[in-house]
Amino acid sequence: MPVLDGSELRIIGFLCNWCSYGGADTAGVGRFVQPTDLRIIRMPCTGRMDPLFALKAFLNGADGVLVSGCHPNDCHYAEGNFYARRRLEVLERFLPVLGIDARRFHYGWVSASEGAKWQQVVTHFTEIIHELGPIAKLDPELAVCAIKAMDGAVQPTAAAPAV
Amino acid sequence: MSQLEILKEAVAKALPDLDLVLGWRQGINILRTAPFIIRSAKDLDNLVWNRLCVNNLSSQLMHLRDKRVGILVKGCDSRSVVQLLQEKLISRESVKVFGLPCTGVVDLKKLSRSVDLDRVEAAVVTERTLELSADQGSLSLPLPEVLADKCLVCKYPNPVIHDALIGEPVEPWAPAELPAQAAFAAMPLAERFAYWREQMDRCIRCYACRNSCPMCFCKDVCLGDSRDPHWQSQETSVREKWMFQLIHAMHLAGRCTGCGECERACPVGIPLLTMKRELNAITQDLFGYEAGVDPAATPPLMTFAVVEEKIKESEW
Amino acid sequence: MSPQVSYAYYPGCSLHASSADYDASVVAVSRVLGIELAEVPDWTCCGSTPAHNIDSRLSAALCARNLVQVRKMGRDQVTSPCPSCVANLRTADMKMAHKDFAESTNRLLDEPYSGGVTAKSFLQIVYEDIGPQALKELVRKPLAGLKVAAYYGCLTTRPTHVMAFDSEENPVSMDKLLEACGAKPLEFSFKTECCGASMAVPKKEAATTLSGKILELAELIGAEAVVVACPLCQMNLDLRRGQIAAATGQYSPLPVFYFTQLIGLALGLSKEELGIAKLCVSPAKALEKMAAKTPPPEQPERPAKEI
Amino acid sequence: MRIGVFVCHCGSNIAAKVDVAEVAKAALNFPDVVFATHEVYTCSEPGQRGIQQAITEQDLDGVVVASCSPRMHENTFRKTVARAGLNPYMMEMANIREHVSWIGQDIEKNTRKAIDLVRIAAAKLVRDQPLLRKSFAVTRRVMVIGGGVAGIQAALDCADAGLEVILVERESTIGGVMAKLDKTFPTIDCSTCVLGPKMVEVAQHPQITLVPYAEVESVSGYVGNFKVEVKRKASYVDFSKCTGCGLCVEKCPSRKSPDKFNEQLGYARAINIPFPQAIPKVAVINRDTCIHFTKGKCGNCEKVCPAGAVDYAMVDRMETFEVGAVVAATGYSLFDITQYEEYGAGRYPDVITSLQYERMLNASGPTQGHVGRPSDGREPKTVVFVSCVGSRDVAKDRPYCSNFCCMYLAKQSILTKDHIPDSKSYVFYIDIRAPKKGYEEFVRRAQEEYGVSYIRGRVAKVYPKGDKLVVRAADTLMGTQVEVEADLVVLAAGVQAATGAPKLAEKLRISYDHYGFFMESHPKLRPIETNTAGVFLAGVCQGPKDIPESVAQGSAAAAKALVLLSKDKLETDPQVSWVNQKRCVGCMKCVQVCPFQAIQEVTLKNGEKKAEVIETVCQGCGICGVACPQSAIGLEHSKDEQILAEVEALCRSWTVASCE
Repeated sequence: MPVLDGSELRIIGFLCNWCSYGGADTAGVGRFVQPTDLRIIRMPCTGRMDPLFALKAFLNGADGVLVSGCHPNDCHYAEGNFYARRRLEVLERFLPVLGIDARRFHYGWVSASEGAKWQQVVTHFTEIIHELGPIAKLDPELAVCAIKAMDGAVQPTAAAPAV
Repeated sequence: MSQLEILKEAVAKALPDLDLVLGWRQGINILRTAPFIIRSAKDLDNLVWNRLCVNNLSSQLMHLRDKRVGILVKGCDSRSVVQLLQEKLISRESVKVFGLPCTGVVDLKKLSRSVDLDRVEAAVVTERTLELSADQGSLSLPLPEVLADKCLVCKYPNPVIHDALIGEPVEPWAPAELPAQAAFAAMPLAERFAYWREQMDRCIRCYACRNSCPMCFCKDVCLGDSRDPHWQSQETSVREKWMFQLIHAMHLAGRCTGCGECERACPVGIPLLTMKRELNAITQDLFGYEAGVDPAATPPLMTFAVVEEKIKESEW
Repeated sequence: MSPQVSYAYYPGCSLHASSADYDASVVAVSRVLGIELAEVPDWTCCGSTPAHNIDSRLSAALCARNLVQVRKMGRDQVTSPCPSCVANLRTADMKMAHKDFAESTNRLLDEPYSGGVTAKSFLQIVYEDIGPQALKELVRKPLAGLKVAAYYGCLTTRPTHVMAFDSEENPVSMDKLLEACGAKPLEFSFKTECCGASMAVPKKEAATTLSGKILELAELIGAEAVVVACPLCQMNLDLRRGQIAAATGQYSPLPVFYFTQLIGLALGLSKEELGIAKLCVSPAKALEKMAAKTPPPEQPERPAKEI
Repeated sequence: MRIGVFVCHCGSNIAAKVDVAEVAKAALNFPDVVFATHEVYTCSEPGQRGIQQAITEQDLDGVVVASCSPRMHENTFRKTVARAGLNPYMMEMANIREHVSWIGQDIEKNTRKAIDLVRIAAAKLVRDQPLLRKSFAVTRRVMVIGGGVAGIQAALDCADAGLEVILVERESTIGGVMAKLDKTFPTIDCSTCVLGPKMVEVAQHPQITLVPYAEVESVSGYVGNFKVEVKRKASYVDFSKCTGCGLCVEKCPSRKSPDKFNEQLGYARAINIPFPQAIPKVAVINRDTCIHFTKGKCGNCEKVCPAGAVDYAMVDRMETFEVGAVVAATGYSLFDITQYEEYGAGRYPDVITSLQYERMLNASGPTQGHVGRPSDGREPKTVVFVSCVGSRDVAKDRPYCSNFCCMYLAKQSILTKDHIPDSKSYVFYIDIRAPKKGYEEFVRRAQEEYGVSYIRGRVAKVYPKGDKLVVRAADTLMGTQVEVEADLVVLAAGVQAATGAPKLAEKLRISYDHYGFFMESHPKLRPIETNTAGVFLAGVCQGPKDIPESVAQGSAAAAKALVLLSKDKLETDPQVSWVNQKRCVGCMKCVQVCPFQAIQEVTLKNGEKKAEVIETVCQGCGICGVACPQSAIGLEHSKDEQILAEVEALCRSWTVASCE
């Protein structure tokens, strides 16, 4: 898995708590080595996944967005992934209109028992993102450094914390 | 009897059972019309109906939900009414629709490229041309050059819904190929991102696009100016401006009738309709759905099919 | 009759040697059934049994070369009467789909094989492209209820994922075709048992014992003839009859036809055209029995030129 | 806000691959984080005490635990912070074990990733709010789906403990597969004698409502308050009147109905009572073979029925039951042995399934317990048993072991000797699986006392030779090929999920595996529960099991149902949707998409229409939130605010990184 060595890119994952998040756990328990680029956000259901979260991420510099939920018919809430499938398919097709390569976005189904599959999904997606490279930047560095300043400003107020 | 006279008569007849009727009157100059509210028969004297009645009046309907409203609609406007009905945002009983068959309206943005709008003294639309006269002479422009893009590709010149149809239905014409749309379609992926970044950079966050959109019913609780939830900050970076357009677009997915009010209203001329047309093409292709033609239909993103015929899920 | 089905024809070594009769009957039957067979120019060994046990890449290269020859004919379908050839051609085509394997194999070739040729056994095309129904309509001399044991051998339907034809354990295609010709196929459990072909050279007795069992059961169920679709099966069951008798202690009189020979007879072709005379175990008894039962042909023999 | 961050080493599970000290240090730069530390085992008693201490000493109002998966310990730590006086929902976890240390090799990258995950958790915590549980009334009634031994056990235990039970059975009688068995291993008890009384008890139990010849049509509602719609299939016999006298069966002229209960050995009448001990003992008409239905003639049964129970006009009836919990005990079906064409099942009449053989052995079976070959009725002298037909066979997509075949083959070979003393039995096996109490001994008895020949090897072929069947196989111990001339061949047909199991799973909103077996919530710690609260599993529907296991699981499922319904009220999960009516414009899109009808339209005093969530009905999927364009409705603990906070925190870390 070449991507394990290359420098990391910015990949954000939105995972359904009932299946794919568990699948990622299963992969961990099985020690299925994966690229480290991905950062996972836990969702109650892909039905909760607002396509705008993905767009927000892209405009904020994400190089890839991955959404994974329960296989169709297997939704813990019966219909969540059916709604998700429509919303996310529209999103996937809309991205090229915005000039974002559709391959930067992937949605799919991984159950809690499919640890090995999860490893493949993460690896494959990360490989694709590395092929595509970093996404086009939206705004000049000054905004960035403003943010940095903000971060710097927020310092712990407590007396010498134990570390 | 002219179409306008028939219209006035019809409205006058209906007025007693209505709180108000939405129509057009002459605007600040000869080329501009403006929406106005007809409450009594005498208001009818100000009513105009011509190729310059560009506004889609249905964007007002959501605010008048508690009134019995009459509304004048062109073919394109009528689709907004249908979509609003379909989403049960207005009730059929409380709207009376006066349908106006339409052969296209003039796009003042296009016109302003060849004339100074404020100096025009008279404008007459003939079969094929727009005849303008000003102090220093007159000008004849072929209609296709001055009609709005949406009219050149219009599939519904006759209102799809109406209680009264004013005048004879017109013969639909073959949609023309829009140079702007074709140019965008031909644009390589890499350039599109830069293209939109440039376009969005011009946005001044005036929200005219939103306010003129008949499908945008959130209005004063719009995510654009809400701070809880905090989808948008007040900063005027391209990111925030683009994000707002994406919110607007996604909220219109499977609902947009392509009436083009957003683009017409945009003071800095961002090609918003281009983006919406692409989006509509997607929902059309995926769900075989066209917004605002069937009051009984369900917007595609408000439902699902256990087996989606057009959605090919990825192998992995 | 004018050709409706057209294939590149890869006879394979046996059909130009030990089983010339199979070749003859295939060609003759094809004419009547309207199957056009265009022999692959300059075809070479398919690299079956001898090669692929030693070097699978060499074996694949040999097949690939022949597949290239087919491609050069501007065709994408090739048929061979020999299941062993078909199995090897199909295996090679599948292996060549893998990039690395294809690269290393193509290095052995003057012209690289880039895929796209499907090989089918002659049995498969008669069964699928012509079919029992159409065949039945062409029958002129029904086989008069000749009791036959259809023997498919190991390769005609296996390995399943390679051959992708008929049932792995209980194939029926040949039975149905023979039935259409008026024969009576019997419930025969050894359809796909091993005849020992691959052991025939290093360990003769393996072949004789195994072949012996097949003949024994065929006789037991009352078959009057065994019918095969493979030159090696035929050789083991027919040519080795003496050796089998020596091994098992009993001589079986069952003739072993190629399915194309029986179909040919049913179509009214002559024994000569079908190379019947080349069979080692005389089919005379079976043929007489049939002749006795057959009604005289309702129309005269088809003049040769018409074919 | 004052946040404390606690990074766990998890022994070396995390510490070996993540620089935990660095993570804690970095956390101090995050907004509102005032305290950060790392601990060897955060979940241990001292670890939890440490958190509680810090909460009081540092006056924290939120806690981030960076350790294992929340699916593992979220509840643990919610309780921890609660004990220190925080609201349990003011705790967020960062999964730096399963999602970081266990899958990443590079410590530097892992550490960076861990820091990001903590950053995300902290950012969300800032937007978290205390949430309070509400309680709601439950229906103290259980539905058991499937009347096999597992379902019967579950039903009886629940009923004895005082719960009302609805027992739904697909066939006209309960008893399942066990009722078809002759004897049971390893005791050779008479199956009916053991099961019979339990079946009778079900029929007589005042707390149990038996719903035979019925299937679950749809399931709505949620834990504590399910609504299950059941279809009572038309049997054309009024069960309330039928006395099971059997007169109709005697007088029925249609004698060619498939005999399902007897595994298609022989035939039944068109109107039929499956077996003498059936519960309920009622007749059912087979519409396809009944002369009245096929030809419009006859009508004997109606004439002779003394109770006037026959009703040709009967139609399917729907009935809805309200229950608080559901036990799925739908059992299994048999692998189709004709898929093994080399064994000739379907072509050779004397190749049968083990269950057919069981019926043959059974005194109340079609042959009254006389063992005879289906072909000629002759008593077989040589019987060959073949194990793993549709088990442990990847080629047939049945890689799993069917669990109990080895044992019943031993039993059947012993019984064969009892029935036919001068008979000889062979068992072909891959391995003998006899791990439980008395099992190994039982198999030995078969071999030693009953002279059953066990041959280790897979059968390659079965073919007829004269009136015998030759069974050819490899003897892998002797390294030779063996051929046995048998009179009868019995195939141990593998276990597979009951027909329609996946469909039912989807109705119950529980998961099922590739083979259609229902998925338990956790393979080790929650083998009875499913991922849907209030739905429990019993018996083979979850995976192959023998009788004692199924019975035990039946009782276990009952216990789970009893625990759930022991109180009159249940507590809601406060992670449900909530409508901010100031933002709601009343478009009701949320109402339209809600799968649980958990949102209703209400009219305010000022006449405005608004959406309102019924908290006890809402299941917390959040579909509504996405449908609401102005985000007026939001899912507590997963609100736009909170997810946006996570996304932005992450993106910020990126932009900052890119600036360095």
